[in-house]
Amino acid sequence: MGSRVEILNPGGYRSDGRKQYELRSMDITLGSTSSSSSTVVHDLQNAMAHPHPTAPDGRAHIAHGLTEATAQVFGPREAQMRRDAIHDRANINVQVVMLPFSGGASSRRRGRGDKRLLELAAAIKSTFEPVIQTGLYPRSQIDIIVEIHQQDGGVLQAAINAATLALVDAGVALYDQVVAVSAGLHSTAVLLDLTHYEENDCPHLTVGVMPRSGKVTLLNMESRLHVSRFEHVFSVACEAAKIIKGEMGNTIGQRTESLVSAMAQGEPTYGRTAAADDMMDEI
Amino acid sequence: MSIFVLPGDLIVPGSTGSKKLKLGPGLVEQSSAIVATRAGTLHSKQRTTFFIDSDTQRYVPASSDPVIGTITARQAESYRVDIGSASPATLDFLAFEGASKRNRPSLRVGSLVYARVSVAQRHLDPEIQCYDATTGKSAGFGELKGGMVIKVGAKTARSLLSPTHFLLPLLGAQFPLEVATGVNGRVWLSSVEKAASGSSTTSRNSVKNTIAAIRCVQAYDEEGLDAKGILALLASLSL
Amino acid sequence: MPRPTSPSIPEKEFLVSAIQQSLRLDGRPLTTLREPQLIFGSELGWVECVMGKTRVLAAIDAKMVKPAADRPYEGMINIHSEISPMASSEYEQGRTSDEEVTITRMLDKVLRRSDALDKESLCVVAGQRVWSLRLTIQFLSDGGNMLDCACLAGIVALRHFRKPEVDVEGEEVTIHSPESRAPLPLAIHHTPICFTFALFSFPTTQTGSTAAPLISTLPSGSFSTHQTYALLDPDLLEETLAHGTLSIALNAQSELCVLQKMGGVPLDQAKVVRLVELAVEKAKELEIFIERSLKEDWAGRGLEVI
Amino acid sequence: MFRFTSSTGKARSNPVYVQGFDNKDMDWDAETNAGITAPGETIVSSLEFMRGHGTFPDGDEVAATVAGTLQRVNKLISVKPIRSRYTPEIGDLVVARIVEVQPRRWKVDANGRQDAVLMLSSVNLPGGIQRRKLESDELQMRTFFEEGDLLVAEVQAFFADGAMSLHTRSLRYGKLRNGQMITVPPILIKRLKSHFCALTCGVDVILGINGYIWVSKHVKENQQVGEEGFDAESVYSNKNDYIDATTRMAIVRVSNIIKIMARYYYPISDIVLNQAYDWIVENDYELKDLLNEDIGEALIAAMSTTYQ
Repeated sequence: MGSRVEILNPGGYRSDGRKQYELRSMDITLGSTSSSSSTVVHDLQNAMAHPHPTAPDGRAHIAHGLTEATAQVFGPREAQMRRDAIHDRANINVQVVMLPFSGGASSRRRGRGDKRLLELAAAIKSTFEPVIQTGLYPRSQIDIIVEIHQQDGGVLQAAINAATLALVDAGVALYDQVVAVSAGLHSTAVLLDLTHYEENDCPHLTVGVMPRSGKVTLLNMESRLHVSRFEHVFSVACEAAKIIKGEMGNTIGQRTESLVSAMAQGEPTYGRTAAADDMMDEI
Repeated sequence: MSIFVLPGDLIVPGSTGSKKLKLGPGLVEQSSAIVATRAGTLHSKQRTTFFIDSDTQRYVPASSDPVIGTITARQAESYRVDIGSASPATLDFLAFEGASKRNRPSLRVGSLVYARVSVAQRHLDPEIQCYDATTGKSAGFGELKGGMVIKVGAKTARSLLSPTHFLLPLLGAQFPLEVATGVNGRVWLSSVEKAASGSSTTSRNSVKNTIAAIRCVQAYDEEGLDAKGILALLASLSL
Repeated sequence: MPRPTSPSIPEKEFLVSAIQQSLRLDGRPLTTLREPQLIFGSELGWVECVMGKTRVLAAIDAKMVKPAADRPYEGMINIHSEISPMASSEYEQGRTSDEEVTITRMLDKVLRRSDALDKESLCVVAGQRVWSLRLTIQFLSDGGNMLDCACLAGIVALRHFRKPEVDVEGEEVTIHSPESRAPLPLAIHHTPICFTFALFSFPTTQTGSTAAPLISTLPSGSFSTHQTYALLDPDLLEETLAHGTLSIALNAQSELCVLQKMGGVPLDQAKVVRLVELAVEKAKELEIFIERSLKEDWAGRGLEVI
Repeated sequence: MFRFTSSTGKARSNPVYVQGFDNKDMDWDAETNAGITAPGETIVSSLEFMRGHGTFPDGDEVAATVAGTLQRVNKLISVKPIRSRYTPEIGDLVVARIVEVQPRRWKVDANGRQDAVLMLSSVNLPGGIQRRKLESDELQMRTFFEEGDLLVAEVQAFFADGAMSLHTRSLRYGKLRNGQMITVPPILIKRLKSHFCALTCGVDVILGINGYIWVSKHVKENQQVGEEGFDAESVYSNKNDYIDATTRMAIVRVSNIIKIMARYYYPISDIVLNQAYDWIVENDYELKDLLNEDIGEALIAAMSTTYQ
């Protein structure tokens, strides 16, 4: 194995220049980027092929450092297979796709039946089932499609955050959001938001927190960690989730703000201020 | 006289004189010989009717069997009920005491019902009803509210149904207990104590008693405990 | 076969009121395992684990193969765990059910990825001949929580298995039969054991009031006012109606190997930590039980030739 | 779409600083934008408010379930989501597409949470309103509507599980021809007196409240349904009439305008469409140029200024 690159150098910096508790930079894009997608021209064969509109109801793209995930939400809409429709609530199904070029261990086969992806999809589904107000949409179906574009550690974290943002963008009623973050341990130092390199060498866990009640809805650890260390890493991760919640909250708030002001332009009663202008070219 | 027979065994009836033999479940006549089609113990009543009592799990509906079923779906005119048979049974909206077009029964998907098999032909979906057709009264049939239902073997279910069996009176002496037994191997037990406050909530000891009753029935079903064994089990439970 | 019907309303209500009074159908306290029973076969590395009505069989066989190019010093272990309709009519042959995905992944993490088995000890001739173990898990009957039962059967099978002794002279590799040389145990670093809790959550307002307890199988709503219960080693009914599960795999040296709470009803941080500590106690007890069972079986074998 | 990086500067900028968990980058905070909500956020801490859509009670607080604007009508608190699927109301005019033909009814996609239902009994039969429903009608339902057909209808009622029941029991409703459909977020469609609009440029537009907009060739008054120039038999014909080039250009121009509006989340109404059309004609932009960004932005800017 090549020369050992230090996870944490004596100066307290990690291999990518971050301090111990620093999160990677987050880049969030809500809504669909392609201009035509929010307006879909219905040509006949397209509609006949699959009657559902091609534009997702909600879309979000999130990047934690180099790890990038995109989530698209279709629905709530008619269940494609009558068998799946549940008489008193919505049926959620989740599909996770790992793009072949996304790097990491995915270069090998990650086909449809790959158990790792099925497990990730099952985790996302059971994470959001108690969070979405499924009772509001009986006999309908909500599809969450998560694509992993790039992998550099924290794949589960990016998938969960992307799914939350896409559901918010789709306007699906949620009791609370779910914010995920990963944390690891290097000898006695707790590290947050690990890269793929750090994940290989340190025991790490991913935590999914519901910010409103502060409760933990998702917890996943696949590496060996002594019980005495666990509590410390676990509590730091839960704290860090608040920061990510802040970032996500910012984006959601600013996005809603810009859409509301865009809508306000059309109303004759409101005058339009210059501020709204530059807000406009942000879209 | 009960001897254990296996499928395919030839049955030679004792001296029955001229009376015609009546063959119950598990026996069939093949070219003037009687052959067993199921493993179990051969029983005979008044030397003329023979049947095989086997401890099957899968229930084959026979008419006028009391059964316990779960409502799985609600259709235009009837409910579909799972009674553990190959195909689900149908329970007509009107098959209740005093039912009419207007006052529909208030059953929901998932409700438990105690009913009687009215139609059970080989090629038809079985039909059940929640009243005794002859008297028109509910005769104990209808929705089973509260309590708990467990699965036991067919033999245990049949023995619980016979009035002379020791188990139910024994349990009844310990605490107030309501029991509904289905030939399809399902037994519903409920020990609702008329708590001092009169409310029929599942108070602490009514849940405890129901669990005790369940464990006794299961012990009898799986280990065949006798009265002494059951009493010993009850004593160990009542801590 | 019609899909197995979901439990009836009385069953749900009864379970809810029983749990709220810390009672279970088989009389166990909320935090007690069903007493596992280990039945060893005549072959070494063949064990059947029985927990209540749940039965899982684990069997190991080994053969000599050429190692993978990128790992010349390491032997291989692969796990076959397909759930057949034998376990329950709910499973179809050939179709991967969700339970099978969870169990297969957990077995992979607990037995393979946790380095419980020292792969390098399986090496015979580096680059040419290594032992390749195949652990087959057969699910005989699903009485709830097949996951824990399968993990226990798997790790005990690994500790029970003996591989033939091998002599290497240059290119010459001779495998000694059990009669001539006593077979050798595998190098097992630690014994990870999996504990699964079924989680239930009811709004606190319900317990006191006379209203029938909340019977929706899937509670949702902000969980700040909910009371949650964790049932260790759930039986079939508890597993079906559970609002979520938490699985903790750790060894007797209280080293966590896998922590898995894949969604479902959320828990407070303190509750998670308490459950982890509870699992540590249980792991120690179970380790003693495994030791004792292996010794008893070994004593009865009389294979010692020396 | 809105692109936000967590901190100023380019993509690889200094990461969010977590030391001590204070976050200096909080340049947008909830207090100053009280009107905006996000799921899971507390709106009101007391229980004396009545709860409307988009909210749920949690302990003694009321929290939002969707991202949107807060609406307070004296005692009633509710949240209007900024983006969501069409939530129907009785009497809404919707454009819809037939998905499936079933015995005595059609399943219809109206951009709702479930497919809507169009009963055979709530459809006008060819040959005018008086015709009684025959047994044979049930057998030849595909002669009326078949999979893929587009129609305009009105929401008549709701089923127990919230699915819409539509009807086309009036002369203005029925099968659509001679045009194309655009889908926009339903929230952009303003509620007008009539959603059948004849634009000055000789194009008819049906603004479905469910976000499906039908842009088609103008039908002269006398040929309109119910007038004497209209033959009742052809009400369900699938044949498009001949459409000359200028009308096609007009239809495409209007469609592109609608697409620009949707992209900039600009509310859509017939007045705005007329003005936008005139503005484009004045600046004689090429048809295809309409879809690139700068012209789109200029159009929206022009529209907003005319409302000053």
